[in-house]
Amino acid sequence: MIGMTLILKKINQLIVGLIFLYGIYIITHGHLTPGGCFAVGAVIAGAFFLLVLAYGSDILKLRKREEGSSVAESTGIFIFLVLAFTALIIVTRIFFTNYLPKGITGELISSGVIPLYNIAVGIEVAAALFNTFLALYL
Amino acid sequence: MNSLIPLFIILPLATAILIMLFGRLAKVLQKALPSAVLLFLTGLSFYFIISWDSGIYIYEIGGWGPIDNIPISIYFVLDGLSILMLCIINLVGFLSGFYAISYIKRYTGENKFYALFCLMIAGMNGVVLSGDIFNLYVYLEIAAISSYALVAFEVEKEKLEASYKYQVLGCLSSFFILLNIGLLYWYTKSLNIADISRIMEASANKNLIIFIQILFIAGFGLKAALIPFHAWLPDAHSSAPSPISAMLSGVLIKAIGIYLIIRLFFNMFDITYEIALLITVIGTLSMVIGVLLAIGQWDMKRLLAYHSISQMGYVIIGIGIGMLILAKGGNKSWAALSIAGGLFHMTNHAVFKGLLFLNAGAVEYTTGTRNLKELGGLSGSMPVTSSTSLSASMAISGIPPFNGFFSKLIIIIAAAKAQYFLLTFLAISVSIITLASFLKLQKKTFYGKLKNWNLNKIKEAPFTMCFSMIVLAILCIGLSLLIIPGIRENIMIHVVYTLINKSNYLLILSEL
Amino acid sequence: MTIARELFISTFLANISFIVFLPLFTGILLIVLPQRFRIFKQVFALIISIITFISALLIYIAKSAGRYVNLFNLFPLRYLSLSEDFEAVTGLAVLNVDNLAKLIVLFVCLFSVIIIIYSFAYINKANNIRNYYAYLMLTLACSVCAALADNLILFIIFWGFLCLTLYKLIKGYDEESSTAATKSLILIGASDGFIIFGMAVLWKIGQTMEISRLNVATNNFLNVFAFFSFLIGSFTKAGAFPFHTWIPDYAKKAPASSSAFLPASLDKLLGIYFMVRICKDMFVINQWLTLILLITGVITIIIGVMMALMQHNYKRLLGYHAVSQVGYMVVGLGLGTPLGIVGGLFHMINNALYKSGLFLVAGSIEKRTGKENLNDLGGLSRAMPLTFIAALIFSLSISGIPPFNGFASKWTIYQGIVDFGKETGIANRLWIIWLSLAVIGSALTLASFVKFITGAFMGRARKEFNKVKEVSTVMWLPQVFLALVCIGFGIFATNLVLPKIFAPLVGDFQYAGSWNSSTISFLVLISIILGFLIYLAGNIKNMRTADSFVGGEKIQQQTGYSSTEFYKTISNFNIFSFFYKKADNKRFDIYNVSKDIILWLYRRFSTAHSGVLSSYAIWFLVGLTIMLILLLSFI
Amino acid sequence: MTTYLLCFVLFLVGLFGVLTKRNIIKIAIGLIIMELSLFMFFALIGYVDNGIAPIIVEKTENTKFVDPLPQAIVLTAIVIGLATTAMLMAIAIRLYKKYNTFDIRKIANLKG
Repeated sequence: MIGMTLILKKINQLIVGLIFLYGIYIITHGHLTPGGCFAVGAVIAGAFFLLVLAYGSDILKLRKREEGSSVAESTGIFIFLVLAFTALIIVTRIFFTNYLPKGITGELISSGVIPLYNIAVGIEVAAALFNTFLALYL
Repeated sequence: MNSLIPLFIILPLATAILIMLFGRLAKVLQKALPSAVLLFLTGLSFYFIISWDSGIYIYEIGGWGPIDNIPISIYFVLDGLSILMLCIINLVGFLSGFYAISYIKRYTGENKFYALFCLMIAGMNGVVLSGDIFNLYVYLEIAAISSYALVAFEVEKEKLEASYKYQVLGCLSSFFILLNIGLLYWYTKSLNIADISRIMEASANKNLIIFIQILFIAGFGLKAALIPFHAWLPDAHSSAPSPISAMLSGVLIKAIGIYLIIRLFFNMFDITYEIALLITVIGTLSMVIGVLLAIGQWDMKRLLAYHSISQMGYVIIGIGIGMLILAKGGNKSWAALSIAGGLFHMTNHAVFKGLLFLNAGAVEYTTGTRNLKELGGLSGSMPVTSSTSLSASMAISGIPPFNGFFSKLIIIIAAAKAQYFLLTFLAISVSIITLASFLKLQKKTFYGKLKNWNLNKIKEAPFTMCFSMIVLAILCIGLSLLIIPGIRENIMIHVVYTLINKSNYLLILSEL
Repeated sequence: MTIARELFISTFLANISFIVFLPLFTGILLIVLPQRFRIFKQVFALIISIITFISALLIYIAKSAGRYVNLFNLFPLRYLSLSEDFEAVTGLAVLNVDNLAKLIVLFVCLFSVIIIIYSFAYINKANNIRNYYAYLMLTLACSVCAALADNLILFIIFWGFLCLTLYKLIKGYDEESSTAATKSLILIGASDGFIIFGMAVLWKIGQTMEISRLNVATNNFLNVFAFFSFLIGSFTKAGAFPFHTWIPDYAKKAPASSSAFLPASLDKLLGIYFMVRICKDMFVINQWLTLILLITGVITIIIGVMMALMQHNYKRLLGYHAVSQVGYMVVGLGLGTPLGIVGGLFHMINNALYKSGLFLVAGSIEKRTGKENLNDLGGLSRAMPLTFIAALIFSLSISGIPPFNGFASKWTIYQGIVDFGKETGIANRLWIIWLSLAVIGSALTLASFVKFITGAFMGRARKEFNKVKEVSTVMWLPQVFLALVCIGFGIFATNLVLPKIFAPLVGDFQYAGSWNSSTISFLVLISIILGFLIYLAGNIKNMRTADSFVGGEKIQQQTGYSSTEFYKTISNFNIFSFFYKKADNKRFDIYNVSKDIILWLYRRFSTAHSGVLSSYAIWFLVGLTIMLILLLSFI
Repeated sequence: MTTYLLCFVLFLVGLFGVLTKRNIIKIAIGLIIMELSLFMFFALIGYVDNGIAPIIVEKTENTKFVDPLPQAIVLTAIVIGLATTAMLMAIAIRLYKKYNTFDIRKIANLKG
């Protein structure tokens, strides 16, 4: 796929970084504010969509399509599962337990493993959405 | 025992992910891992069924207990019926997965196949274990979506078409199920099956409950391919690769169709005469029309697929008669017999229909066709396939001493005992037509003269395929041991007990 | 030493579970063994069948009738401590060893020994059937167990398995033979379905499942229904009208040893055995049912023999006779009098003897000549004298010529009919009809066997048969043995066989008169004369149609001696030709008729599946809407 | 009540699309409309008059939260819907490549 006009490419360069940053902000505050993993995934995947739409698919330098994103997707779920599984095996013998210290409500480092889950799911959703997009777009 | 329950979902899920991550790097991993994991799970489920003490085990995910007697967590509930289903799913899953090692070599994207396969099993295990109605929907969709993808795995004209139709109809039924979940939540403010049941006992908006029940019958009826919701099944089941057909026909329609009908209508709703009658009528229709559609088919797998509809009819009849007896306040032991017959037939069907699809796969693998008009004379060159296929055919048509005979016998006797003589007569006639159509399959495939193929090409299927077929053939005879009272009471009666005593299932609320 | 022998006999040989389990395990073992041990399999099967026969004989001699034996009780399995789980099983597995069952078991074992000996030479590499001996042993085990079973569920398990061995004992090498195998299995399977239906009804009306305790009055609709369900089962197995159609097809295509074993002997034994159980033990039949039984019996006799007259394939001809003879047994048992039942049972045993003999003869002919049609045969009597003599004896027996056994049993049945006519009832008053039709059937049987004997053995020997020799010893020995038994049963019928073997089955009965009873001799005379008249008429007809002799012509086969041509004239009669044409198109075959109906239904439903997605979605919604309307409006 | 009714109307619109449209993409769109109407239905179930978002806030006497459970359900259902839609579209594109038509009535090789 070829890209679009120069104006779009330039504006894209400006915006995409901000969108990423916004995504990272949401993901870190996922346990404090409305939003969280799924919204983050959508936002970050949207940034990728913009890139691909503006510059064409050549920008990703893929040998096989959806290669990288598919690995990222699997990694996301894998981290999630490992987190849940460590609870079962090591800590409390109960699947999915929140075994880390909860901290004080309202601070950034709080609510145990939930931020970690958020990050994992965020990666997964972003990769999955992007993956789907590539599969249908290319 | 309790902490082992989530393994049924974690392990296949993790396998799917590991295959997607590392499958391309290590080919051995992607082949061996699913079989190994499923073998372990099979062993685990058989350990459960042997060491079963007729209690109900509950697993709270995340350790969240109930607050003010309201169950807020996600629960896995393990009772007799779940264990039976787990055995079926994992056993047939293991054998299909092992079979696939040789079978799926011909295709590209093997790692995706195994990943989807494991995902489907994880979904079905989840459906069976889930104790609340929304998680049940989620797992159901996991299983269904991976089956959509697997049906289209060969990416040819017919396969894509079948997959598309399957998806559209499957989505329709899923939406009705989701709508129902919404209605139930709106009405009871709860998602836990036992909790909903308790709340609905207290209040009585009869019309709404009947509306919900009918939507459930339609929704799960489509997943279970009961007539008139069956139209996707022959397309989808005949288009999938054979190990997947075995899974779809042998397990999937039971785990996400029949099982849920049984679970919800026995344990969540009160059994009413009208609904029981409706279920029995639908079962009868499926049984009769399914077999009439099957008898003239010339595509081997399509014939088998239509028979699935007919056999599901038997299962539903067994269940329905049990419900009718219970609703009329009749003798509970006869109801138990009838339900046990239905469940027994369901178990048997998983074994012999799985085997028949694997046989069809072996025939297609060697000859490259599954058109009965082009086949013939394979019994000499494929002894394992032909003998296992004969035993499965005899089992499905109810010839003693194979397992299908005993389950049909129980259903027929129960139908006569409940004075549904027309039903009894239909069940027997359908059994005879089934016999006729399977003898046609045997005759056209394995007997007669060998058609003009290259004789060197026709040889027995590879080891892994033969192994799965032989194990299932042994089970075809071995499962008839379940009729023996000592064994029957240890397994079947526990299963039925939780079904017909609704209060027993509700006990899980107090155990939380 | 003698004590040890006694102990051995009492614990093993004379043990009822021994003769059930020994062939069963042997059969399973033979299936597991690979194909290349063929000789070993043969010898092993023979040894086991002889041992089984000996123990059956010991059990038969032992005077312990009416004893209930638990299948697992005497078997070494009882030493395994399987506790109360096992006790529950054993309640199901009760065997009833009464005189009738012992007799059936004895003959089942006898026939299996004979057939296995015959198979030594008959089944060779060319027409080998996979696991032939294994399935013979399984058949033996299941037949024995079905005959002994007291519980109907145990009975149906083994009875049902027999149809599978029937299916496996025919070699499906071409389209027609696999069709025949399929048809047999479907018809027999369907009859098993009806038995299950009968069982379900019996269960419903609160009866026990044990045959010896059942005593159901046939006074209401349900009970009669159950009765007919069981009757259909036994009729299909034995091959009575209208469920007989599988027998001729099977006989035509199966190896002769399979036909001799299953449709000719074992299925008759078991089918009629079950019918005796139904009519005598399980149900109390009323006079209308007697009437129906008698009508079915005579129809079977006449239809079977009329169809047999038309056949040119000798195996198929024998198959139709296997149907026709069942009619006599049904008539005999249908009478319900002790004399009738004894006659029926006696005829059953006799029929099994000479009919399996005839199939063995057919197998020998086929083996030596390779021809299947009577038209292609002729003049074998000189080449195969022993086979010819055996065939002659069997033919005379089946046609009811004294002093062979067929005469003895048919006479007993005639006598039974005459006695039956002395009472007042609807069926009783019509006794003359039953009697005359039975006699006519006998005459026609003679006529068709004249065709068989003359067609195959008499006449001018064909050149291509110059090298035909007598069959090997293992093949003629069973034939001759069966022929000797036929003669023995005929000669000693009144002195030994009837009072010693068959009288204990029914208790006391009035045995009227000796052979010289004037009515009976007269009847026999009529049947002989009728048969020969028809035969002679055939010759005259044949002479008439022959070309006139001008001189100098070569001797033609046709002018010399053709036995089969004449029978075409029968089929050209106006009344008959209509029915024969329909029968040729299988219009009367219950199998084909139901097949057509089902395929018609299939086409109707199949057109609805048009492949259009929206119609499928509409079905879903329509189904949903109908359910909603039905339930919400009626509540 | 009107909102519930509108939801139902939307559901029927989607159903109408699925039943009557011939274009495979339009059928998929019909399904998506049905799905969205269900999401709205769930959101309505959870809504409480004058309720606020169910997060931890300063406690006052009359604070009413909306029911958070349907929202969680809807989120999950959206993910599932996304998977279904993606699957449906992927198959639809492939179908078009194989058959060169979008008309579902012409894509009817499997019958009988």
